[in-house]
Amino acid sequence: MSFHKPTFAHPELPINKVGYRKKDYEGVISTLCAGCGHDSISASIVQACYEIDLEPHKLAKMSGIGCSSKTPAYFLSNSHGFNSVHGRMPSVTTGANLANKDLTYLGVSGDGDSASIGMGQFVHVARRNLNMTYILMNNGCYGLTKGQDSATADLGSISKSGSENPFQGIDLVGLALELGASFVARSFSGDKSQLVPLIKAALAHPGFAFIDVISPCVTFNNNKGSTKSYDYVRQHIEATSEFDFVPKEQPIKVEYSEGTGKSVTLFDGSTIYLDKLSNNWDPTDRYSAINRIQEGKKKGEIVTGLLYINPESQELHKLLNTVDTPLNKLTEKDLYPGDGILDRINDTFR
Amino acid sequence: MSFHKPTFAHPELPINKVGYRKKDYEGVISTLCAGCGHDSISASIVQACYEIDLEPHKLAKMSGIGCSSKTPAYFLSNSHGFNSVHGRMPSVTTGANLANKDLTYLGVSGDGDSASIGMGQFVHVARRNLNMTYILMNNGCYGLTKGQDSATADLGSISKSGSENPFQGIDLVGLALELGASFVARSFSGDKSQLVPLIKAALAHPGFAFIDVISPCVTFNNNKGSTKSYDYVRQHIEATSEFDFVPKEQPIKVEYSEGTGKSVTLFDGSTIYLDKLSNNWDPTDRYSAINRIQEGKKKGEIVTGLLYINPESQELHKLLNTVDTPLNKLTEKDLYPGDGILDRINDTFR
Amino acid sequence: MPSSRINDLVIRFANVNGTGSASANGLFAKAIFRMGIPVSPKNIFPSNIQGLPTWYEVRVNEKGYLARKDGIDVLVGVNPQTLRRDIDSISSGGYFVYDSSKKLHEEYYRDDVTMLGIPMMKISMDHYEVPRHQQLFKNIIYLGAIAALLDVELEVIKELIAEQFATKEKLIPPNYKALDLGYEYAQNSFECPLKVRVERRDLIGDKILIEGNEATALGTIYGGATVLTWYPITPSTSIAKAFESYAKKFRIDSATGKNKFAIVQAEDELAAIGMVLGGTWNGARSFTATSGAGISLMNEFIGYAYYAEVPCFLINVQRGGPSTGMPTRTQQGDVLFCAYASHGDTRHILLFPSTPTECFEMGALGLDLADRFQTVVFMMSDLDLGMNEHLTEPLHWDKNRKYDRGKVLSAKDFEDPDLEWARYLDVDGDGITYRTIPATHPTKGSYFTRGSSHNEYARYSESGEDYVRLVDRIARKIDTAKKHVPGAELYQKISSSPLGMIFYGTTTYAAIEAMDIFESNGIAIDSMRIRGFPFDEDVVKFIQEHETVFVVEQNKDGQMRTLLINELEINPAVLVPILNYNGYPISAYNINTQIDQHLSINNLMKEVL
Amino acid sequence: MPSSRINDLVIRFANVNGTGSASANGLFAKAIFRMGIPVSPKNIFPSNIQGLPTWYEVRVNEKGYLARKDGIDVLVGVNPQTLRRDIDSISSGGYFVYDSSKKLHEEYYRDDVTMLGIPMMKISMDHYEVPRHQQLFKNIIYLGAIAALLDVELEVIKELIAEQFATKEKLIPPNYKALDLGYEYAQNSFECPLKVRVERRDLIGDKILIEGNEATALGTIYGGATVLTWYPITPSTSIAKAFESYAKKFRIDSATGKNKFAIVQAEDELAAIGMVLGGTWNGARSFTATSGAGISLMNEFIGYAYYAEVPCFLINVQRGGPSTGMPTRTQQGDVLFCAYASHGDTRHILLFPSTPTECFEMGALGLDLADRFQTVVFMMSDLDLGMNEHLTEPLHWDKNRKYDRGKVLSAKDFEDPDLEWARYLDVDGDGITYRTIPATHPTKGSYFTRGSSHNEYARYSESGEDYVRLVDRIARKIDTAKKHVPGAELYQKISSSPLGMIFYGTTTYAAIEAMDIFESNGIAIDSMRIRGFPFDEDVVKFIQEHETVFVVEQNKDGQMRTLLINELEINPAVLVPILNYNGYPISAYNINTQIDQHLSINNLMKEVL
Ligand SMILES: Cc1ncc(C[n+]2csc(CCOP(=O)(O)OP(=O)(O)O)c2C)c(N)n1
Ligand SMILES: Cc1ncc(C[n+]2csc(CCOP(=O)(O)OP(=O)(O)O)c2C)c(N)n1
Ligand code: SF4
Ligand code: SF4
Ligand SMILES: [Mg+2]
Ligand SMILES: [Mg+2]
Repeated sequence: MSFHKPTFAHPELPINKVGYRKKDYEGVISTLCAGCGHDSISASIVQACYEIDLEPHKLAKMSGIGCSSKTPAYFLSNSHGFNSVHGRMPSVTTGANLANKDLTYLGVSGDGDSASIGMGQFVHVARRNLNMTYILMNNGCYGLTKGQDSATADLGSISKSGSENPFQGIDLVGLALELGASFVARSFSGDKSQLVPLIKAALAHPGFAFIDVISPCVTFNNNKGSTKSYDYVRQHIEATSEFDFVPKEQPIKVEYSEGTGKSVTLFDGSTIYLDKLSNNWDPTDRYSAINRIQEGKKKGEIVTGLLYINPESQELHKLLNTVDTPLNKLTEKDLYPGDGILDRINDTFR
Repeated sequence: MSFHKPTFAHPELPINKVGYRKKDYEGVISTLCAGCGHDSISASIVQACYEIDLEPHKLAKMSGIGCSSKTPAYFLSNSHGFNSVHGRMPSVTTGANLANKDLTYLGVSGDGDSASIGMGQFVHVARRNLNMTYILMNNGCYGLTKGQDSATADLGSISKSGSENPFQGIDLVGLALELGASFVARSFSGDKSQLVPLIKAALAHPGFAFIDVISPCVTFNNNKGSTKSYDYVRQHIEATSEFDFVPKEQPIKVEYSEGTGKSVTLFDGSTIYLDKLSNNWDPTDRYSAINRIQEGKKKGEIVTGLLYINPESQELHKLLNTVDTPLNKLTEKDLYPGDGILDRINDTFR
Repeated sequence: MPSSRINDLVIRFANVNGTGSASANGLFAKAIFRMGIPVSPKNIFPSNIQGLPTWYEVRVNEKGYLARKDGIDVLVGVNPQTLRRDIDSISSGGYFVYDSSKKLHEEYYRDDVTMLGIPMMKISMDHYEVPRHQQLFKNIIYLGAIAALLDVELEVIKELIAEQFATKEKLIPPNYKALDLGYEYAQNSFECPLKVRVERRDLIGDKILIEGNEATALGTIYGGATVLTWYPITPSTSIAKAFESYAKKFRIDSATGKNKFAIVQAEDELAAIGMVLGGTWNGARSFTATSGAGISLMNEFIGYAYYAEVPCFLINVQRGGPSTGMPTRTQQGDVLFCAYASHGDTRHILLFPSTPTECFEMGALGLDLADRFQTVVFMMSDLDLGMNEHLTEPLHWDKNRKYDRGKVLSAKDFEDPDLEWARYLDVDGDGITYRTIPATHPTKGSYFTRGSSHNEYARYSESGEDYVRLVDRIARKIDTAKKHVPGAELYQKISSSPLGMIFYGTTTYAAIEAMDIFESNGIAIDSMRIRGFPFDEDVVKFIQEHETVFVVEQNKDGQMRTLLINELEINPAVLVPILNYNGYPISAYNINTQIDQHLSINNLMKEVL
Repeated sequence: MPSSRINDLVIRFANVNGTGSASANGLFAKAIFRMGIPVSPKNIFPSNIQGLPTWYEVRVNEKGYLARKDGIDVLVGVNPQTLRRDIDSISSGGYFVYDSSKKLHEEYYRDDVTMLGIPMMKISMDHYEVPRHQQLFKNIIYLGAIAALLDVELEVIKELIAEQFATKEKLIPPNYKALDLGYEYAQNSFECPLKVRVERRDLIGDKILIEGNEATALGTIYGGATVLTWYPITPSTSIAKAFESYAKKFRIDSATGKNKFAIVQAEDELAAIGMVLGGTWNGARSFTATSGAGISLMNEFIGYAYYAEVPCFLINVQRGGPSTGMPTRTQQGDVLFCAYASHGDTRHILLFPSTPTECFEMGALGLDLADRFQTVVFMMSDLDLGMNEHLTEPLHWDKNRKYDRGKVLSAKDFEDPDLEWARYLDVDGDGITYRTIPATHPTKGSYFTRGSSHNEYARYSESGEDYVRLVDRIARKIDTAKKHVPGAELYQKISSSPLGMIFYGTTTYAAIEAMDIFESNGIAIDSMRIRGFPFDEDVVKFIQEHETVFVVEQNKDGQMRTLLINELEINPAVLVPILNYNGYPISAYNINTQIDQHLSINNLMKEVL
């Protein structure tokens, strides 16, 4: 069941460069629980896509299965969506991307979807540096199947039923860094001011851009003792820097404190500005990121922000050396090997 | 097809504490290619099991699919073996271990088996800290299917057909450390003097003990330009320490250089001695191990040895709080809920 | 004018999920049960956690018919999202009970339905302050009103409430109050009871009201399962949950406080079944429960278990397929897929429970059969059976019953110098060979388990003859199972009609009712319920004794019918499919209509009458 | 005394794998081909890289029969591991050619076989120094000897060697020398040629000798595939290899040197098929190739593609199952599994090539059909077809042929103000609906693809009616495919016998030969070859026109027979299974024997004669 929002648009609402209002980036009304972190992330996605002047139909929304994976229905109604099977969004996105390198691919997944059944595909999509944005809506539990611990649940986190998780949690940020992912970030569904620019930068990044967004499940994992509850996250969050993303062409108006900031220019000319950087951390050095996270963990901090970016990122199509024209645009004319070729081939088998 | 070795035993061959000769730890004649690294690893397994006085029938040999996964047939004929499906050895071993905590579990796998199709199970068996030894026979290629690059093939490694691998290789040692595996080591099939004590220590370790053994494929990946060839590995190998494993009860006769050595005592009283440790590295601190590997990578070194051990390791049965009697020994007497219980249960449904 | 009926009605509650209605609705069904009247509730819920329409439908029937029935007599409509369709769904002459806190728009009125407005929310707000309480007690208020309208004994409901809050006693009075408020409002406002109503009987005996999954879990507990490895998926999840809670009650070692069981939530279904194989191979009774997508993912290991002969008990709580399909609706859609799961020539043992009592029995039996036949045994439950409460015989366990561990050799067996053992040698002629558990004996009995072809000595072999001998023996073994799976149940001593009807699992309730309806119309139909696969001789005989056999099932393609034709070499013309696959449990009416249609088209009616 | 036969023999080379024998053996088969004589080689190899027994069996037959034939006339035995069984396998009156460098033990001698000892290794060591060369040239030496013994034209072999080493010319002379050494040794030592021998003919025409997998890959190249995602598994791997090598030859943009294709070796089969779905959904022709275990693992996605209607072309090169089974042996064991793959009610399109030429055609057609029907299309090849060279018609492509992209709407279509589009609305009545590729139009045409149930507008729906409409329409769509899959091939204009024979894929060679043998014995059997599923009307008609129909296939359970019975509602009594499932290609003799047996048992012989 899905409910459509009334679509009368206020003509006075601001229009972005490609002619769309923010409303045009919305989807159908969410059927998630009131207060679910995932809905806030959807809102940030809407905001980010609107702000970077992305034509909605040039983005493809990909997901797996779970409450989180339902969200693509709740944003960007003018985009095609692919709600695949549990844990396999990365492979479908890989195929889609191979077919058309010109679109923007936005994948969303849950922690069950990515860290359990989907672990293999997560690792390999990172390894291939697929040009996509991968948003993990991380609530430490299986929302849709009613709250079981997921593999990202932290050791010792208390579930709603009162049991303590005996297993070490998997940190997909750490894993992505170890795998050499080219853009790794962490954020919180409740921190739109950080999340929106992160999503913008991720969408612009040419390669695999991973954002682990802690996104509390109000129904099953927002209790006392849970390390993924709103309260806990708010108390332990620690941003690595202030962060802004400026698309190319746009005038730069960011000011940052002398000596503590850094700017990273992306391939397409966009720029990422980081201000008030943590000590001992350089966002373009992945080992410093690993160390920064570890340091945070020892102190009980949830370190957020853009943690690592590889400005030299070579995305999959570069590695495969594919033609500039998207493969799905090639026709008989481009693909037919040519007259006489088959005869010559036949001859090699005589 | 499997060929049985003639089994006449020289009576004068030395017998170990549990009454077996080294021959008793062998298997059928290998059908692998002459010179295959995997055969050397099998030999080290035979040696290690013999030396630690393990009763062969108290060990279970587990594997997936591949040349590497065939090896359990080539050692320990008196042990039960389970040659499962491709990439799923960890789950089968988990089940087997749940059923009987008293056996020793030795899993072998290939890099295709573990780093591609089996990635998810690898990650999760590490996360659960299953009490097993996991030997990766890592040749950077798919031997049995004729030499395709595997996911552990290094970036830029040249295949036999001359093509260059465009993908970043996955380092399962790095991954295991990131996941918090409790025993992580790397070795080389050609270095028996290092490998045998490592296997002995791994078998004694109460928890998940991972040994990445670089094991050249002579037929498909031993060419010039390959970073998994015998030549390349020999040239780039760098041991983190000298290493010895001393089972409990055995008199200690290791001498190590003052100040550069370390000994780690395991739960069962066995001791691991490390001598001539690399700088800036403490084998009981996993972040120092991560850093040590990184440092090595920058210098083009293949860092080997016991890289990390958690002496506080809590294996899965501890986390699950299972009874001391193996579950497969429990009978009706232990499991029947008791007279009248079912009537009471029925009553709750009235 | 509504016709007057006692203990024969269908009531449906239309709610929004996540609003606490489930508990109030459950009280209603349980109250009917306690009044000694057969009752059959069905939950119709969305694949969602909060805010979407959900229905709870209860059939009350003193004849004991438990099938879902078409036609709603009373609809309690408290979900504005579905008002239109809820009102439309009421049978002519029925009742619509609604929240009149806000005025109902005129367009919703129906002339042929009695509209009973109760200002539920208003009453609740007048008496409770916390918004969450207002929401919750509204449900109890309508329950009170329904009690008045249908003559449900208030004392019974109160007793249930008291039991429910036994450990939170202070919640009892406000609940009582809400109940009374609703009751009184209805008494004061309408002529109570309505013409359709209930009345105490003594028809329940020692029966219980229990969900299939709960009973299944208990079956595996009594059957001696010690290892459960699983991955969450609706509608099988509650088996794992129930197993865990019973294990925590009855399987803790009193001396040490340690667990005589191990439960692992696996990373996915491939791992879950892999763990089962490892567990049973190593001699612990292990099982998993899943549905739909999980079965698809387990296919590689299913073929392995078949071919390498590793015991594997697999519970499939079927839901609407294909693909994610209708995850919260019921179907019997995986019958064919499970029977022949995995690539290559395979055949698997299937069990078909049709009541929670059978879920209990087959939950234990499945573990025995897996061990005995060293192969995959599927228990084919479904969402309707697994997740709804059913009136069923109490669970029974013979305390002297031993687990059948099958042909397992012990160290002692190996002391016999005459023992000539080979893992895959058929010494008994039944296709079942002797296995050993790891560590049985220091030097004898070890072998290599593999999914590649092998000879009797478990050695790898590429010989065509070895292969043929192996697969033929396994086929023989599965044939042997015919005599060990639960036999078909016949509903008559001897066949007496040219017409027969075959059904299984949750089509049973409706089929039995349909059979009675036919009988009351003077048409005799012989009936048989299938309980296991491979089919036993009775199934063959039953089909042979009838000209036309209707096969009633809840899938689109008549999968059981295919299985019958293929396995028993039956002429398809004999077997007429009677199908329902919209995700709702089949009704007797549906069966009757379809059979009628077939009979009249084929002019068989005459002949039979 | 050996009987004298020209161009009608079976020769088998018994080697050790990894010793370079494959190349020498291949030269033999190719030389026969070049001499204008029909030839059919079969590789019988182990699941291993080096050191185990491997056989290469070549049938030479001027009547053009290409099936494997029982009975070996000449055995070239150079593998000491298998000496005993190799010698035992020779037909009485046949020849054993062996390496007499070491004396053959007397126990190996057979009176009814001519033993031809050639000191191959000795000759080689006398003339070559490097051990590896001694090993390799030994193979060429026995090839030379065989040429003398069987009268194979030496010039033809030399020509082939010259072509093979065109770019490494200095290897030609030593090879020639080895060939001559063997040839001369045989000439000098034995009476050459033997009574079984070959002789130049002109029976090949423009046919080619090619492996099925090579042709399949070419089919997908010509069919316009741009995305290949796969995971290595025998015997499908060589499809990916061939696709890559042809793509690198014919699909490089000449201006930029960039690739007009993308090949990804996926992390496993689940990912491989997921990528295919993503690729086709996004409008690029994509496919994957796998076998056995891969199909099992792909089941979840197969159901998804069926239900969400995403095109998916999947090539299954079947091998011996179940489980890992016999990975280097051939079978047609996945027919039933593929037809109904995945949980829930499903049905998939299958293509059955029986020659490399058809592999080529169906390799292209499969891509068309997947796009047209927006569903899964399986091409059911097998190891025998895929990995052995077959004599077959040359590959042909109509240069004006357009890809059938199916019902895909363009931006222009959306400019039409009358267009009322819904993704899953059946406007044409054929069950096929119109789809859009992402980014088609800024504001129109977007939709949500999902495996959960949905309505015509691709919106999530839990309505039973929506569900039923959807699955019924998909079933209708698959029915429509009957007319689009390749029709059955009939081997006679009109049915003229009460007996019929149905076969498909690689049973074809043997079945045709068997049919001829029956005919020469005065028994007429009508024949039909199935090329596609769902079955077309011809299949129904053929079965109806015969009293008894033999269904010849290479699996244990008669899977195609099951499919015929189930889909066409055929009385099973009509269809008699003729099976072979030991992993070796079926022979005509085997078919004849089984049919004879059936006929004599059933006293049908009389009737037919
Ligand atoms: C193969 C398969 N197994 C199990 C399920 C059941 N299932 C649906 S959602 C889900 C977990 C979702 O958890 P997560 O990805 O964390 O998403 P959340 O709901 O927490 O956002 C599971 C196990 C499924 N759909 N498919
Ligand atoms: C599901 C499945 N897919 C593919 C295969 C084919 N296969 C057999 S071994 C193998 C790879 C083996 O590589 P690795 O694990 O590295 O072992 P190695 O042979 O190199 O020791 C593959 C892909 C299979 N057996 N099962
Ligand atoms: S169950 Fe949790 S994750 Fe799912 S919608 Fe509700 S709050 Fe969000
Ligand atoms: S192919 Fe490679 S991995 Fe396999 S046995 Fe030979 S050398 Fe070893
Ligand atoms: Mg989650
Ligand atoms: Mg390998």
